Amino acid sequence: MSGLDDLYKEIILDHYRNPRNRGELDSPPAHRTEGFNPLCGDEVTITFELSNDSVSELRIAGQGCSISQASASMMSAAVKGKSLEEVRELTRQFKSMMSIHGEEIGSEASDLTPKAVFELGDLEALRGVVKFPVRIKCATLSWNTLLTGLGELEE
Amino acid sequence: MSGLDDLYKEIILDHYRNPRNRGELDSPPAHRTEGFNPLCGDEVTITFELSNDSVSELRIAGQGCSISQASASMMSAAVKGKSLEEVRELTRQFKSMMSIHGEEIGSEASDLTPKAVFELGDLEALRGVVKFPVRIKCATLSWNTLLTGLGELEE
Amino acid sequence: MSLPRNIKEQFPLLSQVVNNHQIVYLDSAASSQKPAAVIEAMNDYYRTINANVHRGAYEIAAQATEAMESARSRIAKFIGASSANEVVFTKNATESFNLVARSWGGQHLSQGDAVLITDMEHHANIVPWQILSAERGFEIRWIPLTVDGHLDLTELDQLLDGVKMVSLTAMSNVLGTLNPVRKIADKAHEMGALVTVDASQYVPHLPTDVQDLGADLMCFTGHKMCGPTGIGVLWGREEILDSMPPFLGGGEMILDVRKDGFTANELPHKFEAGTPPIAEIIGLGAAVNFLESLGMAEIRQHEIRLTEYAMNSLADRYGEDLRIHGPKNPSERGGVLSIEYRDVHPHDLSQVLDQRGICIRAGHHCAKPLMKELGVGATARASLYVYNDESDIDALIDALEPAGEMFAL
Amino acid sequence: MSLPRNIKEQFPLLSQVVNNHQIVYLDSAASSQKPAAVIEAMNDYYRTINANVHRGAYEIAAQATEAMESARSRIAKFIGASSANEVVFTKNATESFNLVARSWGGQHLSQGDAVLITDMEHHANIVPWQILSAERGFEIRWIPLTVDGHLDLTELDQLLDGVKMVSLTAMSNVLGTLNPVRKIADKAHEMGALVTVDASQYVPHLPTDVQDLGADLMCFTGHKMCGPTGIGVLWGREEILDSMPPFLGGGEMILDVRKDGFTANELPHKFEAGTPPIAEIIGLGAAVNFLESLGMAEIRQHEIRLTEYAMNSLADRYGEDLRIHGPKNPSERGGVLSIEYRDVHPHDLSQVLDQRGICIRAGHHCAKPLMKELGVGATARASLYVYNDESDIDALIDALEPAGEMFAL
Ligand SMILES: Cc1ncc(COP(=O)(O)O)c(C=O)c1O
Ligand SMILES: Cc1ncc(COP(=O)(O)O)c(C=O)c1O
Repeated sequence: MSGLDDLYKEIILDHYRNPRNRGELDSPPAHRTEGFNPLCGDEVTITFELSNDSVSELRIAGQGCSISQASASMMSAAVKGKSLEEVRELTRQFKSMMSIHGEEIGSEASDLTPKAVFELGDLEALRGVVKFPVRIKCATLSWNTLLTGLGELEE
Repeated sequence: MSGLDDLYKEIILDHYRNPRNRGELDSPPAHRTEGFNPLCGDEVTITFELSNDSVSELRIAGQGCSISQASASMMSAAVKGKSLEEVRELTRQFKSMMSIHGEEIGSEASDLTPKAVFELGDLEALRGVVKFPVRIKCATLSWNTLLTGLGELEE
Repeated sequence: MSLPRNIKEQFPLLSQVVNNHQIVYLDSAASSQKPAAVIEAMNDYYRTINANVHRGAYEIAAQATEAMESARSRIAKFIGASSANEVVFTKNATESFNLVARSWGGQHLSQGDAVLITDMEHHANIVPWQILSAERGFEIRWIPLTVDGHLDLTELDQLLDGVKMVSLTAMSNVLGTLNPVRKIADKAHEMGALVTVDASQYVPHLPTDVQDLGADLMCFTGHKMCGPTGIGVLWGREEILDSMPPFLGGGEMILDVRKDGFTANELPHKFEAGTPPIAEIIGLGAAVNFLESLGMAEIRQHEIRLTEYAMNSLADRYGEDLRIHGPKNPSERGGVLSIEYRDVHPHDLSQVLDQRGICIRAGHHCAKPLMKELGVGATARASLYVYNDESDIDALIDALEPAGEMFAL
Repeated sequence: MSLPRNIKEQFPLLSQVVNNHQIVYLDSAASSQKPAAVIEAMNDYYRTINANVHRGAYEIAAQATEAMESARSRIAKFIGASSANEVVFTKNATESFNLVARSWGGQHLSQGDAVLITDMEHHANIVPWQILSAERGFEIRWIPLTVDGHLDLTELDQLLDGVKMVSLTAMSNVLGTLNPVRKIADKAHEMGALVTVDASQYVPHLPTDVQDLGADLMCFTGHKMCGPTGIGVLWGREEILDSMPPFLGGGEMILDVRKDGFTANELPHKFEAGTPPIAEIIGLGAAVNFLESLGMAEIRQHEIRLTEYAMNSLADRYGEDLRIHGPKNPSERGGVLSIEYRDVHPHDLSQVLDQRGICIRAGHHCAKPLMKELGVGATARASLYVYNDESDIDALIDALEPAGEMFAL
């Protein structure tokens, strides 16, 4: 296994120490969605507002390790202002970066060609998490939670 | 493990080939009790009549291996005419002969002194069964079944 | 291609000497022997990465989790599952059936409904339904048998009327019969019923593809397929498993627990409460590797050949004195031979064979309703697997005659 | 008398090197390491007597049965049971709890009744009751905690009102607290309630006598007491187990199966459906032998000493920067140390320690209601067992400081 430097990049620790878009929006009017990581007890609450099919405002609350907090913070910065379709695409890209089991049978990820490619920017720093499989769920918690929240809107 | 001669004594094979007291009495008036050996599918049905607290008549039906059939046949011969108390005592003696786990915790057998000692007679031939622990249940099936039948009368 | 000649050497137990004879193991339908590779895989786990899974951030816990989950993926592939999430680990096939009955049945079955099973089921696919039926009042129906030990499907349409679940064995552990699962499944699906397959005797012996079988749920057990004790599998189509409520509650199967209730975890963990049988899952993964290295098609061919040899040799030698239950044609059955020989009671026969180191099973084989249909209390069953060869059959055949003499009535 | 100096050598895994450091295993509350004797006992089984139990007349099947049943007797003795029939084998403690809830609870609990548990229970002793309560509408009550992590018994009388079952842990897997089980049991019995004890963290670490504890039923798990995965125990007083309906249905647990129903087997088989975890039972028997050879009183003394050393050394080195949850007095607790160190999240702490080969567990430890009471999402837990010594504690202590620096906010 690789050293800790691959995991705890300086930019991750920065987001951990100074989380962006921290807090909760009043809900309603904001939408609200919660996620758990049953492995380690991490919890995240995302509140967000939409306008014109775009994420106009978003806040993150909850508790967790540096990886889950940093990933949530980076996500909040990355999705703000993006259209729902863009958010979904970015999530797909991020999760595919986080995937060790590309070869897993029946995995959907493998046979999808990305519709658009974003610059992952800061998020690239999380690439090292893949080498620590247990932590992947920490990194993807906020993303999955947001996806679930968006999915609920459609029902 | 010992040779087959310890198990299949000639007298056992004789009882197996020529079972005593085979059949069923009409019930009622006779009492009727059934037993299973879940290990091998052996089944026994005992019908018996009591008079003056003694087993005046008894028949055995069912199917099973040579050991269970011979033991049932021997039992039928041994208990006929005996008082209920004598039957219980004989059963205790027989089962104690059949017991490998004298040292088993909480076993009742160990701290009971027999009230009366019978000649086990033909039944002695079954002593060799103890060396084949799986077959002990074959040998005790009819005895346990009779005990259960007597027990039900008391309720 | 056939199986390696020296395959017995890969099974440590087969070099044992019992009662002064090298062991002749003919009881694989009860439990198979284990290749050294399976035993070693578990030892490796205990010696190098033993740790509780899923919740540990440290290296060996991560490795244990990875070893367990990659075994799950291999097992999923082995049976043609479309995702590893469809493979739920239990302690044995029996628990798998109880899970299906309690969780699916508890949700879908009540008075007026029916479950259709067959006259050749193992108790594992009978009693769980009986327990539930006593509580909820649905009917249990039975597909009868033909005289040659096949399912009698002439009344299938009527039998299926009002049935919500058909639960049947793909191969009988007493008769060896291979059932037309796909045909029955197609009919069942047409009538709106689901199909649970008991593959405990099938997965170890034949190439298995859950899609081809037409199954919705399938139960099997590790110890009959070169794997360890203490491990079973429930496979189910993802949307069906997803719709079922949890069975056992506890750790691992939850996303959240509050004082006022809990939120269940995702598949497959939803059905895996408590610390899983980690070493056993890894052992079963190694067993699947072992079987795949032999080739399931080769294993099936080997067993057909050996069954044919056994049936022919027994008939040649004993003629009318000997009867084998179930289908006559080796390609319609597995290598399970329930033998009636003269008047010798199965238990006595097994005892006498044991004197020559020959292990066969005597009893009802956990199929008492079938025993009743066959009109016997027990059968003497010799069953074959990858490590058996003609010499094992020959030993069995030679040992029957003296047993017959001993117990002649 | 103390434990052998070279005890680590008896545990093959402890000689592993992880991330260039000899492993320091401090996660025994999650799962213990296994002595070579336990691994070998299972290997011996697979290599020499592997066969399905109870139903085979042949030699190795008889030996397998004898090995399994003599393990049962040893385990019964180990916990002071009055008969081997009182020892039921399950796959883990979680299954044991589900058995109790479903079988006993299904018979005795309905609207208006209550079950009393505590704020420090493991999910295994929460979720099974929640599942049943959702179906049957009884109440689940919780004994609260004092600030120092003991049970707060001031309202016990009121809490017990209307309670039919008290189900509580003998030792917390998060706080280490040893609970006054006997005192609570006596009160419960006075009020007509039964008592189930979660001894998953107790049996491995302290001399256990079910009579002294005042338990009616008790659950524990093999893998935390030097035994293999895939094996748990339910102990119960014979008349209570006798009165309970079967839990899982299938082979082994029946005396008879007819088309119209079944007759349950006697104890303990009534609760052991399907092929048992034979190798695992034998492995657990070997684990009990191993623990007895060390002496449970010696193990307890060793752990008190080591807990004291750890608590003192941690306090000396880190003072206010470090907090340990639960009782302050080492003789009131087991060797389970849930540590809060500066602002380092448990998951990060565990990751950093792993770089030095130190295994601790970060998470909610399957005790989410307790986490909520403690006001944390997770704790970092170091837990001790027979093979740990001062050097393990020293390694832990040295590794905390750099972690603190790395994650300083
Ligand atoms: C106190 C306590 N109870 C129950 C359990 C459940 O044990 P298992 O996961 O082996 O079923 C555990 C361990 O996980 C425990 O610590
Ligand atoms: C056809 C069939 N189904 C189910 C089972 C049950 O398997 P287990 O005892 O491992 O649960 C068996 C074997 O005993 C079997 O032969």
